[in-house]
Amino acid sequence: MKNAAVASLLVIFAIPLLIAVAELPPFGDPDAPIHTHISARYIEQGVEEAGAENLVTGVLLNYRGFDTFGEVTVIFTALAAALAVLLTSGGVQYFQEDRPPAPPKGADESERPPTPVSPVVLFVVRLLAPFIGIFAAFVILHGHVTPGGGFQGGAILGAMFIVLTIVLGAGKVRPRLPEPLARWLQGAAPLSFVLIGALGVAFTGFYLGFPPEHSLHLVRELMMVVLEIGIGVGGAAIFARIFLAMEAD
Amino acid sequence: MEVVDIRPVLAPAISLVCAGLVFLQGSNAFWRRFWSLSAALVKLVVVLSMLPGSLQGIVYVYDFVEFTPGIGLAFRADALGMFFAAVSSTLWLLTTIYAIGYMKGAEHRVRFFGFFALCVSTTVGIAFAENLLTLFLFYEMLTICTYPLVIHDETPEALRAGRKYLIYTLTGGAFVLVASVIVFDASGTLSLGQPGILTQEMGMGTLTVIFLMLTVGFGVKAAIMPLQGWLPTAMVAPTPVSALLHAVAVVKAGVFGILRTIYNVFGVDLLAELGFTMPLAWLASFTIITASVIALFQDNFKRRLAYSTISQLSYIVLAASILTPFAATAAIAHIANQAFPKITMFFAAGAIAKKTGKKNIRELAGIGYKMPWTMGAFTVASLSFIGVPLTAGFITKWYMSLGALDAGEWWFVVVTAVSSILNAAYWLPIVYIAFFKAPPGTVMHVEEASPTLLVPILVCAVYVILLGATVEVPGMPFSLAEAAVNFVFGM
Amino acid sequence: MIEWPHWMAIVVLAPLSGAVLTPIVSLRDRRIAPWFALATMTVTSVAALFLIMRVAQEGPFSYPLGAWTPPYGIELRFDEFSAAISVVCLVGSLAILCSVRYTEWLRELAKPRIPYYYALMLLNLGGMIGFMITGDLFNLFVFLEILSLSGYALVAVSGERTAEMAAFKYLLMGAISSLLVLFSVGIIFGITGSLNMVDVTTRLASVAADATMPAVLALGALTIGFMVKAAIFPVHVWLPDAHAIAPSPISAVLSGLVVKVGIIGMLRVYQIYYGSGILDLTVLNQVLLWLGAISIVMGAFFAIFQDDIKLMLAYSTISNIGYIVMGLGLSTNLSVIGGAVHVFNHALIKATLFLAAGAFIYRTGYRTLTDLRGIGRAMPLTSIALSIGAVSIVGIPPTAGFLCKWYIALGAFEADQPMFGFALIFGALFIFIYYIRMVNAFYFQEPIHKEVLRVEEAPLTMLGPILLLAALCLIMGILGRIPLTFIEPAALRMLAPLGG
Amino acid sequence: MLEALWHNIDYVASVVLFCIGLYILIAKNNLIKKFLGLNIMETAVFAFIVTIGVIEGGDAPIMGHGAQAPFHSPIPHALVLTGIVVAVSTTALALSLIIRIYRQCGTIEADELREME
Amino acid sequence: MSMAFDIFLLLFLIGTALAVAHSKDLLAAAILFSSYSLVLCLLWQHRGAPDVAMTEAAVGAGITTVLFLVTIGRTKRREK
Repeated sequence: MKNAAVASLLVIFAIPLLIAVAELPPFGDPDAPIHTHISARYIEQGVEEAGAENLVTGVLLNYRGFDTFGEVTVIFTALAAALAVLLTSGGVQYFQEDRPPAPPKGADESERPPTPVSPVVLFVVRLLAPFIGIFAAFVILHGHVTPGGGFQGGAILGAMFIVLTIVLGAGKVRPRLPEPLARWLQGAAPLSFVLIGALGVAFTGFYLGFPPEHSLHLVRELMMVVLEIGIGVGGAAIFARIFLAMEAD
Repeated sequence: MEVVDIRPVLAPAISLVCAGLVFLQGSNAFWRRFWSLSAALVKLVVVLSMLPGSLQGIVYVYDFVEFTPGIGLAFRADALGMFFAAVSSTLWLLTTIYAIGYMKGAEHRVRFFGFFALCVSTTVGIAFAENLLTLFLFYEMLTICTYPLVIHDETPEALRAGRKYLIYTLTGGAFVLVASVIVFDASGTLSLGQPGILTQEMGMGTLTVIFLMLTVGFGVKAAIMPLQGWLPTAMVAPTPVSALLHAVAVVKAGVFGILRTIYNVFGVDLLAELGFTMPLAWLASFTIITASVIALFQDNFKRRLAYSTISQLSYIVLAASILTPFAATAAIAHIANQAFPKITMFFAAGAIAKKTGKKNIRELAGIGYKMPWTMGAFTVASLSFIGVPLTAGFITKWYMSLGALDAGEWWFVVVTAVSSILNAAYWLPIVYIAFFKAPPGTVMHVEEASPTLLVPILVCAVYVILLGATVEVPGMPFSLAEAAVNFVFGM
Repeated sequence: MIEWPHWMAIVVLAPLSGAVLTPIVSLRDRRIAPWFALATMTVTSVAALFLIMRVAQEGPFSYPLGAWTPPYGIELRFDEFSAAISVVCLVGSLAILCSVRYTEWLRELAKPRIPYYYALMLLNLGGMIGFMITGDLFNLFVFLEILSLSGYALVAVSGERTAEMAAFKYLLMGAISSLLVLFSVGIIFGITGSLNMVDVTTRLASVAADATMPAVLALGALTIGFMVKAAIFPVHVWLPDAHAIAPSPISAVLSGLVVKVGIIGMLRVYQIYYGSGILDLTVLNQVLLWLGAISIVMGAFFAIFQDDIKLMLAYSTISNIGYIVMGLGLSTNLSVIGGAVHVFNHALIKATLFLAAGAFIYRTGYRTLTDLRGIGRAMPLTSIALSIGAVSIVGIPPTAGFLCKWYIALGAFEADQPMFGFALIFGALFIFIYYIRMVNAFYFQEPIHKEVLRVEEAPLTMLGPILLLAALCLIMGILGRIPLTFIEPAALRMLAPLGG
Repeated sequence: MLEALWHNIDYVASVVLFCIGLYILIAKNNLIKKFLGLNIMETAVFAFIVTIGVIEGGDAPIMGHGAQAPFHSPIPHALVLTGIVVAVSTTALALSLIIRIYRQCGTIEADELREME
Repeated sequence: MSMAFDIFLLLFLIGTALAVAHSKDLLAAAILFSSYSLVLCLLWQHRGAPDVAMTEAAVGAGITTVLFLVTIGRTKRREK
């Protein structure tokens, strides 16, 4: 009864939405404002100006680099938030002094024997892991030419880590990511933005600027690659940390 | 002539500092008394030091702080304000002396004296407020400062009375604020320094709303019927507080606000054109008569006093609504002429209650023999309310009748006469019971109140006679009232 | 020095990068975290100061990121409304300072969270700063997400069961509102092809003149989205729990600053829509007026019946946001100025109140008025600060709250909506009553718990900020004209297309 | 209007998905389910934004060999990329909270939680 | 571009979304959501947005689903 009421309300709610979208520029219309205004310039001059054949990467890193800085900060926020919610002295912890006086029930999940995994899965995962890693690296590094980039690669890398954790057990994987290293890695993406952005001030006079001159295109390329690596590694570390924190609770 | 002078700020500030010192050092009886008394004295001196200047027509002004053009806190000691301030600060001194005697051995004395000082501070602030905003601010502060005094005993009854008091007066304050906003929106100023800041062009609707809101806002404290509900219940407070509430600070603040509304916000000319004051005059007349009739049936001494207060306050409102110079003189002079007799009575009632524990009138038989001075002073005050010549009350009634006749509203004279009869009907029985209806065998066995109680009573009684008998009472010259009237009527 | 353009970037980057570095620098010793955060906020405050001085001198200015001329890149744009970052810096820094002792209060189990607590605090503040100075719609959304996510987590950081439930409620509503904002950014982008606010304003008038329905939908979605963030009736339901249960320094930040994000967001929406003139906003204004009035009365009404001091303050926030929204809805010069300045003043006042209430809770462990009776004698300075805050929030001259409310009320009469002037003033009356109740309990009622009388005054890191804020409440009251004249050009510019 | 809607079928699908998501969010009691609903709403908005950038007969905005005009607008793609990351961030936090709530209350049904308050 | 294929994808999306709403088993709902994401990524690839499609596949279908699964593992599998 309640559900039906909600559903019928939503149908009423949908009507103004539909009316509004009907007035939007028609689907695929090449004369729509969206194609004639800013995009037009990006498509025309984007490759030279922004220095990436993949225009999406160009937009992400160059034209709207600040958005991307914000975006990596958002994932960092998610990590900080998840840790601030989940961390307890009994849960994810690495330092001796943090141990609680008496461990709570079901504590130290990392020493729990991993769920029995079928040998086939184990084998396949172990076999595939290096390939996934290489693929992730390719996606990250080649993002300005082909589809992909730091986020996608980072997510793949993070996924690889997660799969390994599931299969091998958190106890085995966690020591590979010691706390000091993890804290640097989780901040890699915003920090690389801050550094590269500051470099941009030197080149263009404004934060996050990339040298537009053709003579410096190698520098530009390098800056972008550093950013992509920062995003990728940082993203992977954050996804992995979130997963570990949730898994360990 | 306007002179920039710090004294209009100083006067309220002294009591403020005194309150602070009392809160800080008040647990020590000596310092508490010392600060209270010396502050009262210093303040009286400060206020009186402005008197000679005021009499020569000098107006002391001081802009304390201005937030934006036209909105700020500013002080201005004009004739009307000076009159009110002089009454309050004189009575504060007397009440402080009385309270020291009365509160001996009571609880929460620090709080009591601290807020007592704050109350007077705010009252003088109201007197010297240069604009509606300052007036409103002190008006609200007064509410807050008297609240702890009303609930002093912290009995459930007192707390209930306190809540009722807060609800009534805060709501009233909100009306004043709304009206201030509208006034500012209409005229661009809030100043009370001119004889009227509103003009006819602002539209009948706006003017009506402003008048209604200001009258209701101030009328709550002035206890015009039907807004009087809080006053009788607030009688649970200790007697000095009742005296302060009902004779000096709170109710007078309301009345003073109405005077400011009539004389300085609207101006008599505009009001005469608009004719708003006639309904107010009728309401006041109704209050005078009804409250007197109710007072007739009260047996509790303080309750009878309370209803008498309601009735007397409306005299001021009535006189002010008549809008003639004579009536205006009566209105202003009655601030003092009502305060002194009323405070005498409260002091007497308090002294009796303190001494004998008797709170009802019929228990008072023979008290006149035991406390002759107290009851003598009481008798003088009663005579004043009845309007016997040579007492303060007579002056008011005389001038008001003159004013009413000037305006051709003779029926207000009738109201005055009826009220006098009613006053006689409820005050004289007390005098009669006290002196003549002694139970057989009463001996003259004087147990007079202690000097700290008695001296203020007698001083007040003397003032009652002085106010009626001479024109230039020290500290409260009649000519000051006349100066205020001249300013208001542009004479 | 003032002219140096990069302050604009630093003011956002400093807190955000500081947040990333906080867990790193506190690897060895957690106790470093607050001081590092404070140092970061100091840098931010310096930058903010220069920016505000510059805007006061030369009016709005912009900073093209990546040297792209707008609208091709992202532009940071600093106008008078952006000056709200000043209170973000101030209140934020003071809240961090207060947290130094407050985090000791976290349960032992939650101690490892401390570095992330400060990181989130910095993210929250940095997100707000970014939100207030960005000139790009999508960037606005990104910063909105940073500050919202960190806000949800900060509510839950204490690890109490109720806190986590409140945080989830907050998150659920906040996520929907963010989504609505994103949706309308998408629509606006769809009909104008641009994301830069200035550019959108001009293009809405020219390119999208016939697409009014999408524009209406975008306006509605943006308004609802920001209304959730600002906690206006009827979408206020998340606020009382979240603000009451969060640790007090967080409550100060959430109640003083984060809800204002919704207001700043609405101001931006108004700037765009008034500037383009594509729609007649009378209906929206009327709706806002009513909702504002209901919020005022309802918030104040519920506050009266609360015994929990922080819950009472939370409801009073709803009421005060109602004032601001009413000021916007009236859309007269005076009311908008009053509303915009109340954004500043309310932040100061509410921070004073929450921090002082926090100090009580920290010292006594009690949080209801009944339990805290008599605390005024034990912690006199904190109580005085709280009383000053109470007087200010009611709006009694000469404290900070007065002038704004005066302006808004004046605007109501100017706009011929006297009804709302009444609602405003009688709302203030309600508020007055409950603060009287509070002061009464602190000073005059007999304590229920005798140990309340024996607690010490708040520690210095709490007392200092509290007293500073209380002093500011008074100073801002007396110097109230300065912010009013400061914000005036922005309000006039915003309303200029109305022909007023 | 119906014709316009038929032509803009992607928009319509977005609206429908949005409403389904909202329905799950409001009507379902389980917190995880609610968040699945929110995710569906988010993807609906992303789909909407991607659709805005489509150009008839266009190509992906990647200027490699063999790429030819017209190209889809790259901006919506960048926006949605950011949006997806934001969405996963929100989800991560929400799920962390859900885990904590379950640990403390033993349930994640909204009505049972409300009773516990 | 074939309109029919588009409509098929869109209908599939709506179908999976409804299935998510209907399913009482949270694990099934999460997996359905994952497939929903994958189909969406197919649609986006078809709409010429390979970057978005890739992100949705990795983040939306991958990471999000894993997080949901972990959460379901830590809480309860069945909805009441």
